[in-house]
Amino acid sequence: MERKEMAELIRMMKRQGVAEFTYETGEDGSKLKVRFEGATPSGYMQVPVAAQAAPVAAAPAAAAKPAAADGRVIKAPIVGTFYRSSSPDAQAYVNVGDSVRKGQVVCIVEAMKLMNQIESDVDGVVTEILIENGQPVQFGQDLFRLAAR
Amino acid sequence: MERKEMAELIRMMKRQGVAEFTYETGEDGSKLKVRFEGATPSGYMQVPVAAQAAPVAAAPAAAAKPAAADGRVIKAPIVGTFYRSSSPDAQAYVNVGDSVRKGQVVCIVEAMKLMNQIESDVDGVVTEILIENGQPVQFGQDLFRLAAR
Amino acid sequence: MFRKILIANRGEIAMRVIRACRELGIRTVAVYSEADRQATHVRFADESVCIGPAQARQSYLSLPAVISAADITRVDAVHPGYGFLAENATFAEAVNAHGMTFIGPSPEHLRQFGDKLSAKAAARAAGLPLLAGSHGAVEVLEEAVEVARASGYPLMLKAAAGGGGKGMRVVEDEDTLRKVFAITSAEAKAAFGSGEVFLERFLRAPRHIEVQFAGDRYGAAVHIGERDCSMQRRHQKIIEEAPAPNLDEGLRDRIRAAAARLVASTGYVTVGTCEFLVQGDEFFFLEVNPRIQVEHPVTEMVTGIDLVQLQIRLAAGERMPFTQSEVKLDGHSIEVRVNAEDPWKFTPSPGRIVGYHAPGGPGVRVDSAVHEGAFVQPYYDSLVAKLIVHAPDREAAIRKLLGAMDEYVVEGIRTSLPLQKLLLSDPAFRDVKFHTRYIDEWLKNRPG
Amino acid sequence: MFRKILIANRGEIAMRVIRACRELGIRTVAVYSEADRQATHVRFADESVCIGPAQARQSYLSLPAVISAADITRVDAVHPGYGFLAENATFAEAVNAHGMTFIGPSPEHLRQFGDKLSAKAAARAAGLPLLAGSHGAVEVLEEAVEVARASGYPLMLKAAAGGGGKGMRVVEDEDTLRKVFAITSAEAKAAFGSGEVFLERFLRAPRHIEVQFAGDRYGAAVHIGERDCSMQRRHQKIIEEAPAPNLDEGLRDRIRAAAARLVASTGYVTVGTCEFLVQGDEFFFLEVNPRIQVEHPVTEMVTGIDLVQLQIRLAAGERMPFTQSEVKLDGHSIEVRVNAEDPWKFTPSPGRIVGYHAPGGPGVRVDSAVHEGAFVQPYYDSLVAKLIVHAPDREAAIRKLLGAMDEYVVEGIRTSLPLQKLLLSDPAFRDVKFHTRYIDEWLKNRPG
Repeated sequence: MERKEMAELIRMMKRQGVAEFTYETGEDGSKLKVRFEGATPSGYMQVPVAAQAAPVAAAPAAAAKPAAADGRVIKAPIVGTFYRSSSPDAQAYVNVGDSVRKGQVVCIVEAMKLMNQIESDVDGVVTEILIENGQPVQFGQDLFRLAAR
Repeated sequence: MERKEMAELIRMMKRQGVAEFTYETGEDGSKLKVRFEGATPSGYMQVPVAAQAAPVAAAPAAAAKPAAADGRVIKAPIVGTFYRSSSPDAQAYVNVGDSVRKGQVVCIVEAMKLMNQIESDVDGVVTEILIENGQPVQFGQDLFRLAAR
Repeated sequence: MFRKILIANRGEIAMRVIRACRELGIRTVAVYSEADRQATHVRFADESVCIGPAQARQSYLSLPAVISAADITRVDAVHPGYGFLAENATFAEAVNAHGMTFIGPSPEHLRQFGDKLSAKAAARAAGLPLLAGSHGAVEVLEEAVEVARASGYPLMLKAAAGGGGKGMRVVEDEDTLRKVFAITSAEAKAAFGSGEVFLERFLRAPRHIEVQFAGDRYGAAVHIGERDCSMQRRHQKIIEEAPAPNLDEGLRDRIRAAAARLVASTGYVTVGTCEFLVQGDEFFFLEVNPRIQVEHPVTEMVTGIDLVQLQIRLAAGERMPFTQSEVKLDGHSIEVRVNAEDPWKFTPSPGRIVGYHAPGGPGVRVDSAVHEGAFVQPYYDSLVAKLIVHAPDREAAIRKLLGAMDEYVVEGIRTSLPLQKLLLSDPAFRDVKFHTRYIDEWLKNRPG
Repeated sequence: MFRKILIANRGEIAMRVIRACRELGIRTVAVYSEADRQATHVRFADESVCIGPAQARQSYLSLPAVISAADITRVDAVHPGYGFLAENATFAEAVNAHGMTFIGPSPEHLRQFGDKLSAKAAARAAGLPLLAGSHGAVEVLEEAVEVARASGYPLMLKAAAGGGGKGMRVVEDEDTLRKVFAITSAEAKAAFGSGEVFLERFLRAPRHIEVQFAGDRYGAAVHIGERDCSMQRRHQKIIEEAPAPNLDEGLRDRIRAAAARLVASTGYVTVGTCEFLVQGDEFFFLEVNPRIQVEHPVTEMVTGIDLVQLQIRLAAGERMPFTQSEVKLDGHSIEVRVNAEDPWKFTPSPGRIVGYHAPGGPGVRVDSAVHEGAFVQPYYDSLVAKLIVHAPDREAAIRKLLGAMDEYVVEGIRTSLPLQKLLLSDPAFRDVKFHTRYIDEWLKNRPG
């Protein structure tokens, strides 16, 4: 990544109200990690599009209604690539049979090369993982099926 | 009317199986009356398009069904100009209040300058004449409303 | 110019004439059968008259009904469209006899070109090449055998009064000729009322190329380019294009000039088409269509000339508005006929259209009389719409047409589009390796 | 050439791009909001991705959503259409940063022409005439008064960051200027984030004439004729035509040449439009639209050039496929925008289309993304279709358009068509006696 591109990317993120982000490109193996002043420090990556995902967060719950018959569903709040773990060699956030609490990170959706941690908006037990690791997901697509505990 | 036109008209009528016809034109005041060999002589004008009107004759009865609620209707079996009498100074074939029998001539519809006598296909008493003398009528248009005797 | 025109037709061609009239400032009268009360052409004409029941014989084909409708609406001209009464000389005469103008050639020209033998005589007189053969009725078998010996086999034995591919039989040798001669004549008599037959050279893989032409009352006679309509299923054109692709330029010029010569020598007025068969570097007069044709839009797209407006102007006695050298062709145009029929079995598929999306965008033209909710009647022609594209070249036109066909959604009835999509992608079509029997052979050899 | 393109838009322009791509052999990816799941552009693209909820801010305007959709579908270029992200330099940069091509000018050109003052600076550098005025931000009142004295009244006081008719105020004399200067600046700051204002000469009855242009990476810079878009309601174009009627030929040439000069001097690549105000024999640079415009079809109809295909080719690095002298205009074209709105109150009219019949026939083009049963969303632009006609001359084009509008049936929602029908029949339109404020004045004086 060129210096100019990098600078522009940072300016854009700043404008978007991003607190922290990580950028890796396979092209030249470069990796960029930035945290903006005033952002809450944390031991793990932030959800950089939180500001955009936030108003959408309510959607899965509402949209899940039709699927309510056979359990709750966690939907993708953004479009991107689905990952079950924070990195290729890390453990999956959740597996079938795991209990999940509202607010718990269940997967990553990579969008614009940013790793967005997706939090569950319901409590329950994971009964099915509806998509393969590394596959593209659309906005509103079903990711996990859950049953009430 | 020119000789050539006249000849062609006659040839055409022959081909159409016309028995007898009267042709008048306001243009030059000419009048043409022809009866073909083998045609039934009669004291009044034939219905020249009888061959065409015949298969249609059943239609008014069928089409009249929707109007059946408020009586029977005689519809125009051909498109043309509606006349209540055989000539401007003749009496009207029927008036409101008259009894009409199936097969009785109720009006003329002039088509292709031929005077087509229209016969009623029902019995009844004329309750309403739905169109003014000399006005154009379309195929299937309501002409007379009748009540059962 | 006319003040008001009655359109003695229905469907897309009635809409086409309405559009032309509107642009010429002429009022329109639609006629319709009882089945067509809700039809599109009725909705968009200025006036309309119901002329009879659904059966065409008693409505659109009824001479008294149509003439009476014209009488009561006081029009000053009648446009017959194509089909129905368009080539009926008696109808044209009746229109004229009632003081109105028939928008088409004279009754004499309709008769001249309505009969295969007199049409051929006119073509021969104008110096157009004809297929070798009897050039007239053959009365007896021995005369036929003699003609055949002079022309060579294979030959086509044809009913003089036939048409549309009916009343024709290929004869490969003298034995066969001796066997079928009497039968063919008897069949012709039964089917067309005349037992007259004639013989002509049979071409195994000809292309159908037709030239659009026009003439005025003052002797102008021009051609307006040619169309290739070789893509036929059982003699029914289903894909048409202009100009004819891969045609030797010298041959193209000779074919065009031949058509213009025929117009000039016969004094034909209004628009028409001269059809030819082309094989190798030879071309042969086939017939004249003395009316507007279904496939006229492809010519309009490449020339920018509105043929229906031109037809009306010429019928009204105007002079030809352009000279031969002003007719310029630009780009390539292809039309597919959207027929309401099973694309493989070719059985008609009338019914209600429950889903409809017509393609659009640049270079895409749709001539139709349908819409969502429209009912495709079982009584009439199965042609419900024509999809026409125009692009800078033939390859681009094929791509545009394939895209537009993908966008063309017609639900509730079956259409011919799936067949045409396959044909447009067929290498023989793309490489112009087709002829008038190509589709029939292709269908026969199709797996499944 | 690109293999696959993502179309970051919806509606008729998404369909337009799909059609262009199909003809270029490029696969397409549609993006859509949850509300647009059933939309036409989704049905006809090769692939599609849901990118967010109905609100445009979270879907079509969401930079991360669109870029991610492009990433997961592995496209090699993004077409932004018009509106949404089309002029967003940051978006263009992000597209480029992700290794894809933004189908439009460079981010630098988007910035240069996105800002009124830098756009004017570029125009001045290319020798284009500008309206007299401050030619840059005026900081304080006294400076404004001085500029005004030099330019003369009436003047327009404008927010530098404004647009689409917003942030503008006409100033008739110095007293008024003194009264409104501070307010306008404060309003501009509140509305657009920047309080910068500038002054320029105010034209009472100008025509809006814009020149379509194109540039390639190798220095080619051509104009593709002009359009007249003076028929505006509150600065929104509703009828557009090409070429501009009743324009002095010398003036026409100067305006066209000016636009081409601007392209050459800025090194602009792909297609764009240079907008001018024209009054009497003077013309003045207004702004550049660095994208494809809603009204591009009228130029396509008279030149035969597919502007969207051209845009894609130039973005892919191809050379300009024609020279300036090869750009030829033929006939006249007019477009009306079919907006889903009350034709008199201009309130949006979203909802389900329950009856639909689009016009057809020769010279009629419909660019739309609707059909019977389609739902016109309340979330987005009210433009549902564009009706474009092409005819040999302006009179014929008006007649054709009026006829086509009569055929255009849209039931279930209200459309702007009744207003446009009246305007097309208005003598001022027919006689080209209109200007950019004509419709607003006409509406004000309309009885009832």
